Amino acid sequence: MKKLDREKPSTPISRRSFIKLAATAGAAAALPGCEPAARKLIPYVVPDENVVPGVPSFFATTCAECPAGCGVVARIREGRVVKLEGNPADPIGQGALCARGQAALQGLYNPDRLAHPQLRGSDGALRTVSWDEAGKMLGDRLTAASKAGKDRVAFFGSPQGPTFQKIALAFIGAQNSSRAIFYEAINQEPARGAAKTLFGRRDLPTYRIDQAEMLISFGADFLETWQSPVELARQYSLFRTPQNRRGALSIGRATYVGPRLSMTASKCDDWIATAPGAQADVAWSVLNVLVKNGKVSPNSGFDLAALTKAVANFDPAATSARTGVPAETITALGEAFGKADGALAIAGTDDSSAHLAAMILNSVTGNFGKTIMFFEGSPAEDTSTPDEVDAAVDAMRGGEIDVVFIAGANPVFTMPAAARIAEALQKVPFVVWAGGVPDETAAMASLLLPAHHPLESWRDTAPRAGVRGLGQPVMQPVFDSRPVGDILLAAAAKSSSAKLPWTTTAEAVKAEWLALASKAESPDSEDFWTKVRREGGLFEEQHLAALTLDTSPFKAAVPTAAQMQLSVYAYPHIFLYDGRGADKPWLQELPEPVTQLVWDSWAEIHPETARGLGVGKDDLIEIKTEHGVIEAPVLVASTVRPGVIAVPIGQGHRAYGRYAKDVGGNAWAILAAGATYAEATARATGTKRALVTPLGNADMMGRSIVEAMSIEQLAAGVLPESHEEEVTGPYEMYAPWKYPGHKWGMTIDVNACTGCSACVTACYAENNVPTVGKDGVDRGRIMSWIRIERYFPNATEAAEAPQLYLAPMLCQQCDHAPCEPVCPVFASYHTEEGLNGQIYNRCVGTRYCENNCPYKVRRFNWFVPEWPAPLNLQLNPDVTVRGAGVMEKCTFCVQRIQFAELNAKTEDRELRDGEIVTACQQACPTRAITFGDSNDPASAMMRRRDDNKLRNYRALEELNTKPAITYLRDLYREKGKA
Amino acid sequence: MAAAPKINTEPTFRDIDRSVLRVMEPAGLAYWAWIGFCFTLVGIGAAFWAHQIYAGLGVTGLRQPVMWAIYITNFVFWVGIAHSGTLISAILFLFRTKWRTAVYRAAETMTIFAVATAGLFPLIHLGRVWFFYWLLPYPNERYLQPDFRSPLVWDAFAVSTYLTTSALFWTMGLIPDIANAREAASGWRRKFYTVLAMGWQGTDRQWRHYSMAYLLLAGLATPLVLSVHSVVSWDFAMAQLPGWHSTIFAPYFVAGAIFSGVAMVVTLLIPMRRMLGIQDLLTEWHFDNLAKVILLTSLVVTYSYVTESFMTWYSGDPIEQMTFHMRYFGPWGPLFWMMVLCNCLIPLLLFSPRIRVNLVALWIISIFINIGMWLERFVIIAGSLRVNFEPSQWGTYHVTITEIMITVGAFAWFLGLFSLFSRFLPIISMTELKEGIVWLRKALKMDRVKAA
Amino acid sequence: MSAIAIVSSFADDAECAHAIEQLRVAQVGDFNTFSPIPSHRIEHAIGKKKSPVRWIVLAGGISGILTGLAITIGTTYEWRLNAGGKPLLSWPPFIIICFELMVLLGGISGFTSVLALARIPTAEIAPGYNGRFGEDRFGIVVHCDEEQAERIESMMKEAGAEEVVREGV
Amino acid sequence: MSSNPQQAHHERAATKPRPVESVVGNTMQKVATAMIVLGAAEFVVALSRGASAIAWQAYLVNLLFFLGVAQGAVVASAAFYLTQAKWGGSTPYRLGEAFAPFLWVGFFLFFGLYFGRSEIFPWVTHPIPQKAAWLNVPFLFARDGIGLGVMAAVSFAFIRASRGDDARAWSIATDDIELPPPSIRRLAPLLAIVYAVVYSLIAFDLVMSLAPVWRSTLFGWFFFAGAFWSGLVAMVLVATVLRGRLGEHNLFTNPVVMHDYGKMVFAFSVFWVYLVFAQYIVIWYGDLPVETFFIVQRVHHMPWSPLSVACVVLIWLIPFVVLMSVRTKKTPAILGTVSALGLIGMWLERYVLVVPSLSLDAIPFGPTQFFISIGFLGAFLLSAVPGLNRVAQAATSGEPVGDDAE
Repeated sequence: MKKLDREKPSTPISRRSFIKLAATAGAAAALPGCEPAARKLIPYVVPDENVVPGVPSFFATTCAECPAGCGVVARIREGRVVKLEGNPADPIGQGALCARGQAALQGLYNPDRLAHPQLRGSDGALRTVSWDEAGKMLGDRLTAASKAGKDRVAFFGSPQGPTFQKIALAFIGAQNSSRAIFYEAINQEPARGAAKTLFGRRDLPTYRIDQAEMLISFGADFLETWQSPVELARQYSLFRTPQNRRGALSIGRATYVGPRLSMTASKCDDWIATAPGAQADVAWSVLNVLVKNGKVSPNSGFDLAALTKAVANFDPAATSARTGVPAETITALGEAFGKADGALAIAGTDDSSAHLAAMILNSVTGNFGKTIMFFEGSPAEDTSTPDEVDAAVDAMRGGEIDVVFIAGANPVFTMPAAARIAEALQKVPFVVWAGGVPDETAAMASLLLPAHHPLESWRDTAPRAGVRGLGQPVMQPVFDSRPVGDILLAAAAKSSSAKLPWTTTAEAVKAEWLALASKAESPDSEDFWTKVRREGGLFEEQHLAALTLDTSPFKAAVPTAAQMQLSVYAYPHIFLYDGRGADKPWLQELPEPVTQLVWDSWAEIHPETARGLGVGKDDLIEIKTEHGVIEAPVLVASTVRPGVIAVPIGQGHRAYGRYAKDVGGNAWAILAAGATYAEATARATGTKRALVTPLGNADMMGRSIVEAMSIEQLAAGVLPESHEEEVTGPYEMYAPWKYPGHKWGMTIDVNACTGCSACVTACYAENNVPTVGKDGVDRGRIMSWIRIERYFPNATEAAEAPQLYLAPMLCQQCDHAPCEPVCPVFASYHTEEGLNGQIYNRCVGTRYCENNCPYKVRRFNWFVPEWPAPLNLQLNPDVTVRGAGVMEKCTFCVQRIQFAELNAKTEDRELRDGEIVTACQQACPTRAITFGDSNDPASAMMRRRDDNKLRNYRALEELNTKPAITYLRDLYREKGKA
Repeated sequence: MAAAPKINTEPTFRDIDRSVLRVMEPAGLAYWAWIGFCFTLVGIGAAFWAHQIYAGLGVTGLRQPVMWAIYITNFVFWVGIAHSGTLISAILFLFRTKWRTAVYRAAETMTIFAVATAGLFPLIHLGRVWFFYWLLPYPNERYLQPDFRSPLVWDAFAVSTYLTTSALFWTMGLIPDIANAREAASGWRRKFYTVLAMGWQGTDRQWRHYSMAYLLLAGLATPLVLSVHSVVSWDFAMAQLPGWHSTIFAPYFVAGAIFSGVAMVVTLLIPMRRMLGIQDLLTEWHFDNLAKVILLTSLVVTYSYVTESFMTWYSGDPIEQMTFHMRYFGPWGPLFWMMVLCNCLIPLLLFSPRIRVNLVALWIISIFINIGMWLERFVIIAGSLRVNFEPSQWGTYHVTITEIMITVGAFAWFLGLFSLFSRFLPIISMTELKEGIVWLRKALKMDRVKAA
Repeated sequence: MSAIAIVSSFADDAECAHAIEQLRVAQVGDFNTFSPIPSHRIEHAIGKKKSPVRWIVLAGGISGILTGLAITIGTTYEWRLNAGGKPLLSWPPFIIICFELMVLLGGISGFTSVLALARIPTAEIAPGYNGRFGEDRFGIVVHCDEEQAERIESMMKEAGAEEVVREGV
Repeated sequence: MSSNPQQAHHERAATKPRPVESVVGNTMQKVATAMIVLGAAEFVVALSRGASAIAWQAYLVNLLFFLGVAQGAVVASAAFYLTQAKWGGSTPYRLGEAFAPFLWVGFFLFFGLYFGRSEIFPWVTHPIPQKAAWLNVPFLFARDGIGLGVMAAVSFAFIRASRGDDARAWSIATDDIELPPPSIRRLAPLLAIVYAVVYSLIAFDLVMSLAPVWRSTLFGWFFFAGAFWSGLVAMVLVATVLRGRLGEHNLFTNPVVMHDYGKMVFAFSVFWVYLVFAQYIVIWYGDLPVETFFIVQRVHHMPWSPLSVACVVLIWLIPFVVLMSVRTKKTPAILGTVSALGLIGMWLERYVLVVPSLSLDAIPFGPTQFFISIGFLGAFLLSAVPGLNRVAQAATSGEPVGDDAE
């Protein structure tokens, strides 16, 4: 610890240095991290040698918010983690981190986390018990259970990485049982199933969208929640970047087939609206077209006859008749797919038939190894199969289980009603729950144990072949909690005589990794250990696996989806995922990109259907399937196919802390096991619940806020014509100001922006932006400094415009800022470096600046902002917390600029381009945002402008505000062009 | 020749003094009840303000993007009310208009209290009112000064100048009259007036300097009136916001101010002359002339509405056109049309001389105008903010109880102060009325003017 | 000085003025007048120069403008802050400030100069003052000695004085 | 004064105007005619020499200016009635109405613009779709033609009433608070209202539309306030000139009258600069290109900026500084000079408003424009002759003057 202490960071920015740093810090935290100590604030009278006040340190770790397993770097100030950012060394996140990943902080500091072990008395009331008491009781119960017979103890939890799984298995083994269930509500079982049928392997392929020229997504929201959104978004942005393909400047062509215009769909060229479940039909039909057109590559190893037979009843016409998708659309799709030099089809539905079709599409067009690949030594499957899960649940229901230990999963919430898990758990005499914020499952547990947040514990991930992420504690525990692994090991040790390989998680993880060391043939294991902690994992070369095709599936014809009058389609909320995001105010207040709704769940219904049902906006309707019933307010929108009610998954908690409890309805409750849709009936309840959105008007009215041009125009080098009357001759009222030093500016590529809102969350975290709650948003007091503008193209543009206009809107730092001169007290003024400064403690709150801001990006503190403890521990010490009556706004993260300039000064050198990275820029998965010095033509930011001259535009330029932000126009493909 | 409206030329100087001084005799219970009522409301308003300061502006209905609404509307409304006072007392004085003499004291008093009321609102609407003095330049160790480029600073200067100057003007006018009151009064009142009269005796030396200074103050007050409401209008016109940014605002707001102000004078005087029994001093003739001023300014205001609308249409600028479209046909359209009715159509009745001298009709019309002019400011201020450059940020505003109670309190504050004054100081200038009478008698070819 | 004050009251400023002219012709004693309203006739009759108040107000106004220039330009250069790219010396706004200050100081100087020149506030009551003079009578008080008294009294009566009273001082 | 005023009125009313003995007659008529010929000739030459653009600019500028003067003066006369001005007997009214005949001249000259439309209106050659509904040749000439026609008609109706015995009698009946005769009470306000409307139209159509992108809501107001002032100073100039030529017993020798004129010149010049400032500061602050370019190109841009400054100096600064004191107001020589300069300033203002839109980088002032202006001046003077004689007569008729002055 002391040894490593010397490698103190100089600057957090350059990748190499902070990874180095991550290691030191990691090591530093190693010890305090794993002992179950109560929260300690560091007293500076006895300084901790790892903590220099005012200087941040960085820890590399991994994200546990979804199975994608992105690498994370945690920024620590004075012993508290204040921000999470992507780990550049990690091939998955590549330095970016989605909104959910960043919001993990609010899980860590959640005020509703379980503070002490609690035991449920016979009266059902909970009482706090000591760890010893809890441990003893658990031990006794386990001993009893394992004595009672085989398989009477079960572990039920999310797969928390290979090492943890080993621990869990060891624990279960020690209990004379084999029931270890690793459960993910949102899993890839159908995909695995397809892989199994076709290639006899259950692992997931790796995709390379950026290697493709054409992409068809059969309902896979790969920019939101499907598999690895950050990684895929990055690939997609490259795929959509204009480049020369066969002599012509073009962008990748993407088509989305599914019931709802998701954010992902909105970034595709075309959205083919199908009923849920009909995607497979279309997929097979596309394959049919390929087969007909003889596009099946001879060396793909398929038996053409079988194939032809398999797709026989998927002639476009037939499919069209079933799905309502025009035959010519399907044909065109098939032809394009066949022609494309590099194509990729992916499926995100719950029926493996679609996955199979997609995989065959990729296979017959010879795209395996190019746009989609299986690698050697892919990690063993991590989740249990549905059958295993069902078996376990049945066992519980059958009273065959005495003790079930639940950790990291919330089956009562996420398991479809069909599984009747609640009923099953009631049959289990002793349910142990270990976790953070007590959820629906905890409500049924007899013993509640506060578990470490992933950011407090040692862990590892194996998202895919060649990628092992190493998670290390980034700070001392906030509450009196313990790592789940330690609890299991301790319990096992108490309850059985079985010899356990390790006693703590920390030990286990280290042991596992040192074992890897030998594979990684690094002689000195300690060096290796330091290296992997520094880089946040082990990232190795990957080797293509040899695939053996099994063509048996084509013996039988493929079934087609049933027709439904009215169906409900449940999709994971981009921010709440399977529901685990709901306890984080940042995520609750983040407008869902397409609907722009917050703090609620809703029923998205097409105007026609709504008319049919006789319901309108905000009408609370009851949606009923054979599995269950939920209520949701209606959102009438043409972003969903007629006959479909789209409902987001993730809300509707009845526990899970103050932010999640009683918000919206739980979509899981109306689904069959493993299904994403069901036939439904809907009726108006007669009551209303206003859906809340910060959005005023959805029509941009042709104003130059978000601009787009077609790739054809770009190729031809012509600008979209403007309707503005031209002013001829001189018109500048004032002489331009000089900016001798730096002049900060930003370039934002609207084409790259997907709307994922990672930038927004990053801004909340970095700048201590408060959340205001549902009512606050409703009263127009949302505080976000940066927002995602969402506009629907109006009728006249619709034919030629992108599906949606999406672009980040933040303070434009105008040179002729209308907000500045109207401030009577110079609280708003222009700095020598071209920033639109806002001096909080000078502001008297006249609010004239906001009145005069054309972009409406200033935010007023209507009340004193509040962060219920310990959420306040997350506050960034570098940024003032604003009080009531003060105007605030984006400052291009002036604190980061200062920090970098200071470093440059102390190191007596010029500031390097790219040394300053704003929070929003850092978070962006698609690198849509570039920040830099506009006085330096060589800066990446300026080069990006110059390289895309034709796409440059400034928001509301006609107002002559001279923004420091230049946008690059969104690109779309003129309809009907291949 | 046309018959002019009735003028009372009977009163002698003594009658004038009598009828004016009679008003100042000790008041009855009803009066004190009224005063009590007013200041209770003021108290309630103050309480709500206190809570707003404590809790934050969130207790108002203000929001993104409607950052200004009722408070600023009240501010502009009251500043506007103030203007007629100075117009009548200063500008008409320069024009040597005779009918002003009987009404100017009341009008000027209204000015003082209207400005005093208006002045509250910029404070009330501040996010951090305890730092209001940062808007004024004062030496401080941080060398921080206001930005003189900000319209709000011009406002601070203009309004405080206006308050000071008109207060001085008003005080000067009062001195000789108070001296009169001193002679008439007895007991503590006599002492009271003796102090206020500052030993005025109407000697030639006093009159000589007095008249000159009075003339000059009038000369200063005249451009001041133009400037003050122009500056107020520039609080909006300086912005780029469609619906605010318009060159016509300055003269248009000045006209509107005088329009609403004179209407308010009428609203106050018609009942007052009855209650205070000064009908023989405030005659049809006076109201006829006030009505003419209302009519003129109403026409100017109408001209401005039309020009603005035309120019928006002519400009072909879709953003500006959208703002005006929403102003006419948006959810707040009814407010706009109500405003047109009150400010443009109803005043046209005043073309009829008969209505001009029908005090009941005139009074009702003046009420409509007060409402209409308040609505005008609201439509311009809040209405334009609702619909801005950034459609995604449009949002509507709903008033809250806090704003209502503070507004009510402010109206009570004004009425209370005005009522107090009307009983304790001469509500009509005896001196000038005497001068006026002298002139009238001459004008009407009465035999050699005898004061008695 | 003189022992007697002759107080004569008139109902009309014309007569009063006439009397004053005669007094000035006759060059007897010194006198001052009281009147309920400012009267040009009387002022003419007395024939003093125009009041210097106007110069004081002018001075006040000019000093106001200068103050305005001083604070606007001064504070701007104290901290050369860029607000919205507007020039440091933004004349249009500065003109407004200067104008307001001109009016302010002009007005204040006007008011104060009246107080100073008209000798108010004052506690002393000029000899011969009478409430009626504030109401509806114009009065002339002549200070003279015994022998002139008769003559002046008759002069006043001829001029149309309603009553002439002799007051010892 | 007479013991029985009523009777006195009738006596005065009875005295009919004596036949015009040319106080300002023959010589002026000759000179004026000569000027017209000069101007017309130069205009024709210019057109034939292909300098038509310059010729038409001059034509427009002068049309705007002289129409403004003539109309402004009539409106001033109406304004006197509305404020029941009695300080000059009937003379100020006659003086205001003196230039009226030019209204008809101007009315016809306006249609002359039709032949120069493509030289003057950029939107004729490059039509603007958004504004086509308003900016199209037939509609423009129709509405403005009708406007000017109505304007002239109302003006003459008003003048007839004003020259009537009642009005005259009222105007010279001193010490009277009776209202003017009914015809006047109807026509004077009507005239004022029509003036505001029509001259706003003229401002938008004949000045603003030359820079079709530009707009300023105050512009119409600014334009007719300027015209009003130009009419006023023209009257004052004439008054100061006539003063010397009408023998010692004419109204204009009365310092009180001069003082009143002086006050008006002073007041409305201040009002003009107020309107200038009101527009300038809003546009300066707003910083919107569609507005700023018009100002920038005139005020900040060579070669025009000196001319713009000159306008402010001539129309505001000089009158303001000079006429501040009572004495100067009462000194005809000074008052006259100020007015003359004011007139020049006003002409310059119209010039600066119009021409830069058509020629940004050079001041195309040469003999052509000079002589055309001369021609217009000639026409103006010629049409003013009979009116001026009426003035002379009224001024010398020894009417009593209201004593409410001072």
